[in-house]
Amino acid sequence: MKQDKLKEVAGYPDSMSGRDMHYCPGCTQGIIHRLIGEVIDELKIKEETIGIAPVGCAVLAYDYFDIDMQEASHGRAPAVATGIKRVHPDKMVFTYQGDGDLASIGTAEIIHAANRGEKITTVFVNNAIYGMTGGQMAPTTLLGQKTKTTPRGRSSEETGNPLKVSEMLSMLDGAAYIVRVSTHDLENINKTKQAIKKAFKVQQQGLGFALVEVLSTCPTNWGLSPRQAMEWLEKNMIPEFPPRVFCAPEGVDEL
Amino acid sequence: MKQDKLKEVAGYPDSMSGRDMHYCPGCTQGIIHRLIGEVIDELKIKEETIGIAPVGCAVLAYDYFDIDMQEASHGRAPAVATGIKRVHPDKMVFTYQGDGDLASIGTAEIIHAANRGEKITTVFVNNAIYGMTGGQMAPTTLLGQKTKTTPRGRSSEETGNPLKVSEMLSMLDGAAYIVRVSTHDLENINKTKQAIKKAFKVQQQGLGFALVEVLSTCPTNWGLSPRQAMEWLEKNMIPEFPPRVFCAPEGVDEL
Amino acid sequence: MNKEEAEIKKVNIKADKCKGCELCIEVCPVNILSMSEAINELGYHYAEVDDQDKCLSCGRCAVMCPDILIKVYDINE
Amino acid sequence: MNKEEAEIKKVNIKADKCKGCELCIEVCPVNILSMSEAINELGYHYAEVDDQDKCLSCGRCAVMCPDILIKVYDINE
Amino acid sequence: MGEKKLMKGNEAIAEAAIRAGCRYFFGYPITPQNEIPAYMSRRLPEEGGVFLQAESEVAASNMVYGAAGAGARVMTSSSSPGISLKAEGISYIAAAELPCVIVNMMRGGPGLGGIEPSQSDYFQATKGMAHGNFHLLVMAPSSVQEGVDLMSQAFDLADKYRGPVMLLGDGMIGQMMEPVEFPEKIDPTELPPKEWATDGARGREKNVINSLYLDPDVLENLNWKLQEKYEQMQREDVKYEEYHMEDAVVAVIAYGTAARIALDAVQAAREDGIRVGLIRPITLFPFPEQVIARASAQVDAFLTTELSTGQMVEDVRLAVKGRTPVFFHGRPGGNMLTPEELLEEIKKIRGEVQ
Amino acid sequence: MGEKKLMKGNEAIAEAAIRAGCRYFFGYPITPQNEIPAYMSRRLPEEGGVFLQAESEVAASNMVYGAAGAGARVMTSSSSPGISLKAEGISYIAAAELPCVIVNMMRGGPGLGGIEPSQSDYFQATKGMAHGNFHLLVMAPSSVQEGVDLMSQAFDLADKYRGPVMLLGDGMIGQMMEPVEFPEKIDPTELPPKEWATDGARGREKNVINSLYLDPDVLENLNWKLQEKYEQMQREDVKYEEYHMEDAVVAVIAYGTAARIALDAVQAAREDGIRVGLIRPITLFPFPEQVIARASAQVDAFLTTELSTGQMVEDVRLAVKGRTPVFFHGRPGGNMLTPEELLEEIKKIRGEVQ
Amino acid sequence: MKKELIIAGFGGQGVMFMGKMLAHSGMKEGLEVTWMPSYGPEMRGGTAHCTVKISTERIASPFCSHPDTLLVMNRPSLEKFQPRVRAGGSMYYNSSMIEQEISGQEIDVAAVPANKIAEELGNPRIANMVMLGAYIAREEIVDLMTINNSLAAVLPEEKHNLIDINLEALKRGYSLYTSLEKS
Amino acid sequence: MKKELIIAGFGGQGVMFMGKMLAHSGMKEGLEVTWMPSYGPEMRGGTAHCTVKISTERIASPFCSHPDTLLVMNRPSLEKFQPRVRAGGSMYYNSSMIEQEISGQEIDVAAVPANKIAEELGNPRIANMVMLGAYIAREEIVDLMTINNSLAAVLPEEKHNLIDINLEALKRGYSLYTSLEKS
Ligand SMILES: Cc1ncc(C[n+]2csc(CCOP(=O)(O)OP(=O)(O)O)c2C)c(N)n1
Ligand SMILES: Cc1ncc(C[n+]2csc(CCOP(=O)(O)OP(=O)(O)O)c2C)c(N)n1
Ligand code: SF4
Ligand code: SF4
Ligand code: SF4
Ligand code: SF4
Ligand code: SF4
Ligand code: SF4
Ligand SMILES: [Mg+2]
Ligand SMILES: [Mg+2]
Repeated sequence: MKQDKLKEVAGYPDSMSGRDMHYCPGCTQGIIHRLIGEVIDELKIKEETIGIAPVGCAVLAYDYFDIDMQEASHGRAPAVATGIKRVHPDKMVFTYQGDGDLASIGTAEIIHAANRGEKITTVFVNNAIYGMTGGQMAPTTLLGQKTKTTPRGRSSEETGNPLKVSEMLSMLDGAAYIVRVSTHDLENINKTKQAIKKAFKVQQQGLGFALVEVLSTCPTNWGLSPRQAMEWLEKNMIPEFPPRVFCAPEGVDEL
Repeated sequence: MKQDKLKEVAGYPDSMSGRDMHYCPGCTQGIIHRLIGEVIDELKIKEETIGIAPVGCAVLAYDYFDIDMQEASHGRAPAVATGIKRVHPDKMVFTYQGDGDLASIGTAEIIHAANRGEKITTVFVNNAIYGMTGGQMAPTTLLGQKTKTTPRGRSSEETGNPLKVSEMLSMLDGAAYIVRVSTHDLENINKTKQAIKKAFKVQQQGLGFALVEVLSTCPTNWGLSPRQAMEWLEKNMIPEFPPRVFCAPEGVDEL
Repeated sequence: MNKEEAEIKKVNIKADKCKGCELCIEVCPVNILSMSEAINELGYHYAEVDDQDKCLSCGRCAVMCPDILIKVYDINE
Repeated sequence: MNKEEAEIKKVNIKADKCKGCELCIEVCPVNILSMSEAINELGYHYAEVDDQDKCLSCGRCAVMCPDILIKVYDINE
Repeated sequence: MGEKKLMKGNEAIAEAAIRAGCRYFFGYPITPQNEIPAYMSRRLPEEGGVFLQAESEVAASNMVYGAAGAGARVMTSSSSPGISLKAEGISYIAAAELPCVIVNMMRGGPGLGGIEPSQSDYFQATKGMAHGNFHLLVMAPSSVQEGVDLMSQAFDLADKYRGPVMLLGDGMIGQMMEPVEFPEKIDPTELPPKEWATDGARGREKNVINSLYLDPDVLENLNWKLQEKYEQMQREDVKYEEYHMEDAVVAVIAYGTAARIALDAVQAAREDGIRVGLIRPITLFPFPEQVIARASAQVDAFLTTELSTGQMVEDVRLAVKGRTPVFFHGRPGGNMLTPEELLEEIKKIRGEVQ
Repeated sequence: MGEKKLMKGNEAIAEAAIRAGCRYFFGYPITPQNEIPAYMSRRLPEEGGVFLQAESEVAASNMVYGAAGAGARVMTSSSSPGISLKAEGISYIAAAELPCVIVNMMRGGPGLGGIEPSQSDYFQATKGMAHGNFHLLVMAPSSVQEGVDLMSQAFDLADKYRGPVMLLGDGMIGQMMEPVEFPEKIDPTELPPKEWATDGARGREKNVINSLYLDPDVLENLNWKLQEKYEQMQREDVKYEEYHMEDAVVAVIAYGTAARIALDAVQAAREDGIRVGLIRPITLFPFPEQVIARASAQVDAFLTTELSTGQMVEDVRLAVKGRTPVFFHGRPGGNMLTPEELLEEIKKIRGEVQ
Repeated sequence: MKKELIIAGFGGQGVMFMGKMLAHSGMKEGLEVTWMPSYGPEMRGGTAHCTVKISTERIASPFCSHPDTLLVMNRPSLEKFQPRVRAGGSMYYNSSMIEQEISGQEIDVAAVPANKIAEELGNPRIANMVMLGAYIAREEIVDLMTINNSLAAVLPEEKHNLIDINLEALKRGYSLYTSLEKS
Repeated sequence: MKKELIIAGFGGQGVMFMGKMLAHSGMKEGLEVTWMPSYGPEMRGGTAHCTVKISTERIASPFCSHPDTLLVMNRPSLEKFQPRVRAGGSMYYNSSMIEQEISGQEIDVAAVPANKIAEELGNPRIANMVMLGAYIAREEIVDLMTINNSLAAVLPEEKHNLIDINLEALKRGYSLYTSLEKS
């Protein structure tokens, strides 16, 4: 019995490039990438999907997926996606964006893409911090959380409370599917994959804008080990950002 | 009995400048200006209020109020207000913004000012159109409404549905008082004044961000007479944008 | 129209600034406002008070005027 | 450690790419993964399979690895 | 070419874009170019294209980036403050080497300024549009017909150089009506395919549209490659027009709106017997430096005139290299130059250099 | 002046701003200047000031507008793409004549580019920052100590001219550590009051901060007024440094980071017996055109060197007016110039002009 | 031949349209033409004007500080533009809205009761065509027939029902001078 | 005197800190110093390095393509930087992590078992101080005492509890060469 005749139960997605990812040890962004890759494989849309990488730790995402990609300027991925989707309405277009990218500088772009019901899919990685630039406050930073720009911990009085992106977007008519999931354990990782898959299907069926908010770790800038980061996420982020389906089109469960 | 001994039951607010306003005949923006002027008079805050004019038909608002004013770049009035308020936390700061200014180009700024609970007051004039530039679609333009950039009427499929700003902002923790009012008749005008007054009081008491969405007419770009415009507002805008208090701090009614 | 200048005016409208929107006309409970035949410097027919005496000093016209052109006095105070 | 190269590997970990996050270790239901003493080229202790035989081919380790370094095969199919 | 039509510049330019195969427009309203989006919103759907009013200029320029990267003929238009907001996006477009057309109908600045014709965005258009070593190919029409003609070429030039092309006008070009004739319509589906575009990697290697280069060597190469394009533009695509230069001893240099006025002044001066000519740069980048350098051997003085405090005059000076005096006369901020004041300047200069 | 401290340029510059009375900082993270906001977020509250991370660079520059208009000493900092996003706001700040300080720690562009030291935003900083006829006063430190010194003056200059002042550096200045000494702290409450600021019109006429001028005459006057300020800057506030220029026959011209490297090359050339000097512009706007014009009578050639494809070289050429050959050597995009390659250039030029 | 006109009035008086009609007719007669409007917020509630140039030669600047002809529909515009008319030029003013007798120094002045005639025709909005008719009758820049034909081209489709009444107004304005002068 | 060093290793090995310690000590001894880090995303998971210059003269460029000294903590950094060391220069390598014997062409090479000693002291994170101690012992650029004093200035407050162990590591590194060479 030869190794290469065995059935692979877990492996490397076809729609990823095989390049080593630059993420820090234990950063769950790598997991999220793989899930997207698997969904693209399973939906057989590798040759009809165009991805948009953000400015953020995932800036090099264009290197990791083996599909057509555009690298957007910081926060503007939804606008770039809109430009692409309007030119190729029959293609699948997705953005991958961090919480600084989507919820701070790119607030207007995501809200208007959602409100237009732009037929795109957004994977929104909420790690409560600016990873790439070395750990500044994000709109989703928790109260009391210390970051490079909240050295005394985030204070509601000075900077407000963590911004609830999914809650807010789900109010918009154009938002067809808005869901929050997490990556802090296997069960949640599996749910994340299902959510991403649905979000792509919603696009395939032209139902409107779909967004999956994924809670993710940043061991490096949280100053924790990867395992501790998983625990921190569960203990601190889950209560503030409870995973939930905020809105879904009729029959999305059967998709 | 001499004329000047009579009691004035309705007159010209002290905190306005007396300059002729450039608004089109029957445009209710003039009414909104007067209401703000009266509120400033009544609260006796003329010498401690700093206003921010938008880019929009109200761009010249700095000429009409007899108080310190700054003219902001298009959509950024909340950022300008933030800059001022952080320097003068003891002063009253308000922005006056149109629906293009606040709900389109300035989406990020208003959302983040609200989320920070920035202690400012915003008067948001929703006239379902870009007045100043000659009648293009606003985010609040109604479905089917013809504008310069929706010559066939606004279509949900292409541009989404009218954006519900107050509904959206009221979701944010920092938003203390969010209310929608109208100017299409005397009763509603009076309610508008009360709402503006409360919104200033909320700021005075440091309770957080306050916004009054005021439905307003644009006879010129709607292509209607001032009277018809009032009716159109009542008939078409009120159902889409129902006047309501979306959120209010405890005890705001007693303010 | 007023019969003579000395007469007390409860409602004062700046006719030269009036933009003829007609919004004041409509809200007067006693229907004493109307639009002029003539055109002012701005090119508009302007609002006029037909009969000051009938005025209730209710101030509704003033609340409605978008250009803040109307002053209303209460003769009874 | 595997006894010889020819042996069947249900779990394959790219040791040279491993960043030593230890996330795979924790999720293995049969506790057959552990961290190496040695350091790889990247400077990390890497994950190793202690006993391939015990592996259930459940794939949990692979689902957890952020760097997609783990392949799992099912020997029973 | 068909029948002559009397059209507003903005509308004529929009129609010319459609005839050149442009099918996508992303923009945000601003005076004095509002007739362009208005026209596009009417016409593009008729041609199977898409008009979308973006939420802001920032979004608009990034939509253009996306659509251009996806292989479309796409454009946006705005006016001064709106162009400033597009700056970052334009830098990305240039860096990712994406063809597109950007119209700037300038207005008086800085800040909110005014809306009258102005030429005070010359520096921005030709030099410092945004961060990084890049330029746009910039063309400045001075009549509605020329607006149409340049727009017809703009998309081809954008494709030729894989980069952004700017049409630089102001309220004069945008708002005035003149008779125009249009070229035949191009069918955009018959244009050469863009092998590099992101349209789903069907049966081919993936394409990436990007401007991040963490390896300094790669980034340096990109910079020099862009530089080579600009040199090629200088060799192949300089456009200008000369009037009465044959025997001129004074050369007025002006583009766009100022050139229209300057021409009146030149004609008046000729009537007064002064041998003055006009050089009108049509491309501002690449700048017609050689024709000006050549002229500097012929004339006794240059008079650069702009609706600004003096911007293009620097490029004139760079071309002249001190060989001949270069004078400047400008009216910034919305006040119009008049032929009379220019005539006076010409006479003064004639006196000074004689 | 106190004891010497070893500090990162970014932090030293931030501390210098605080000592100069700056109490308000609005900014948005971006490499390689993140130590500035980080430092400010720690230190400003200690001084009774406010640090606020804005939602974007666009918002940040408009917060600065508001705070400056309200009379505060206020600053922001960013790097290339972020500065492009601030462009519109900066144009408003200039038009409304508001004093403030803007730091640009440049990185390689265009687009997202890279994060290594670069000088490719020279055009943007000195000429085409945004729409309209305006400039910033731009200063480029080439050591951490100089960063501190220039920052100390920046707020005063901003007040003097009622306009934006830019400190232009890059990752070298921002990231490196050098020993620094600081000047004494200024108490911002003791600065002369700003009569024009909006702080509530208590017992006085209202103040308006504005940049809209619908009357072209008023807008034109503003434009000329700004122009006068720029001329005053040229008369009063040009800064530069010269090294070994006494007997130089070749002058290298470089600023900031490139000047540090050029100095190594100049010293090496001197060791080889080549009479070469260095002129280092410290203010880039106003540009030290007179010192360069004077030098053009002395030297046989100029070599301008920049971490760009050639931007400041235009200002050098404008100053030299063709009197002396001006050569250029640049490395754009993140690769560092080396003293070795510059030495070679110097030798080549020496050969050519002899 | 070279004519430089300013046409001015209130926003709603159709002065832009007058200018377009004239420019279009000039074009149709093979002449060079430019039409340049005032634009932007100043139009809101204020006065509007446009500049029209018609020439047998290429037209350099489309702007005009000193027109040779002024067609003026209301008093504020008259006050603003009359002083700018070139010596030897002419001014046509809407005498229905500018009541005092106007006389020009060094310019030729014609009073046209444009609104009065328009109201006789039952629509004050066509006073502009009365004025235009009067102007071309008196100065013969373009043919009445060309102007009449331009109506269909310049009026937007949805207003083509107004062609007849506009024709009528043009004729009434035109006959003002053709009859007057021929008498 | 003029020294140009590159100090390189993995992100977590404290190479930036080594450079800062050296620069700070140079400053304290009245010398001109510059410290220039590599920065940005490349640090993520990759190698990190800094350049330190120490001189009796004003320092022009803080960059350095060809150092005279390389302190190198791991193999990838060794591969990257060794070829850049100037002829006649020297290299100190962490022999605990770079196992093969390294020899330099035209450069002087010293093997420092930095991690081994650090582990003996119970904390692999202080291998950097072992290396630094060894370097200053062998080249006498700055005094050990100055280096020791710099610890309190360069370590952030919250890490001052680590001063002692760092001192120990410095000493161990230092004695490596003082004893070695004196033997
Ligand atoms: C216009 C602009 N502003 C700022 C930056 C710097 N920047 C790069 S990534 C980033 C934020 C990263 O945070 P986030 O979006 O949460 O992504 P993460 O790294 O956490 O995945 C910032 C501010 C930039 N590149 N461009
Ligand atoms: C950056 C920028 N973009 C666009 C404009 C043009 N502009 C001026 S006002 C306006 C919108 C006006 O609409 P709204 O905000 O609804 O105000 P309204 O006029 O209806 O009161 C626009 C797009 C501008 N001045 N600056
Ligand atoms: S910095 Fe944080 S988000 Fe970025 S790769 Fe590292 S752990 Fe992940
Ligand atoms: S355009 Fe509309 S909103 Fe603006 S002043 Fe006129 S009526 Fe009012
Ligand atoms: S005050 Fe009242 S009654 Fe008097 S005119 Fe006005 S609306 Fe009529
Ligand atoms: S409401 Fe005011 S503007 Fe309107 S008609 Fe009456 S007085 Fe005139
Ligand atoms: S596949 Fe399952 S049993 Fe096997 S090593 Fe991985 S986690 Fe353990
Ligand atoms: S999860 Fe992956 S990277 Fe982490 S220790 Fe296991 S194999 Fe290594
Ligand atoms: Mg993040
Ligand atoms: Mg509006």
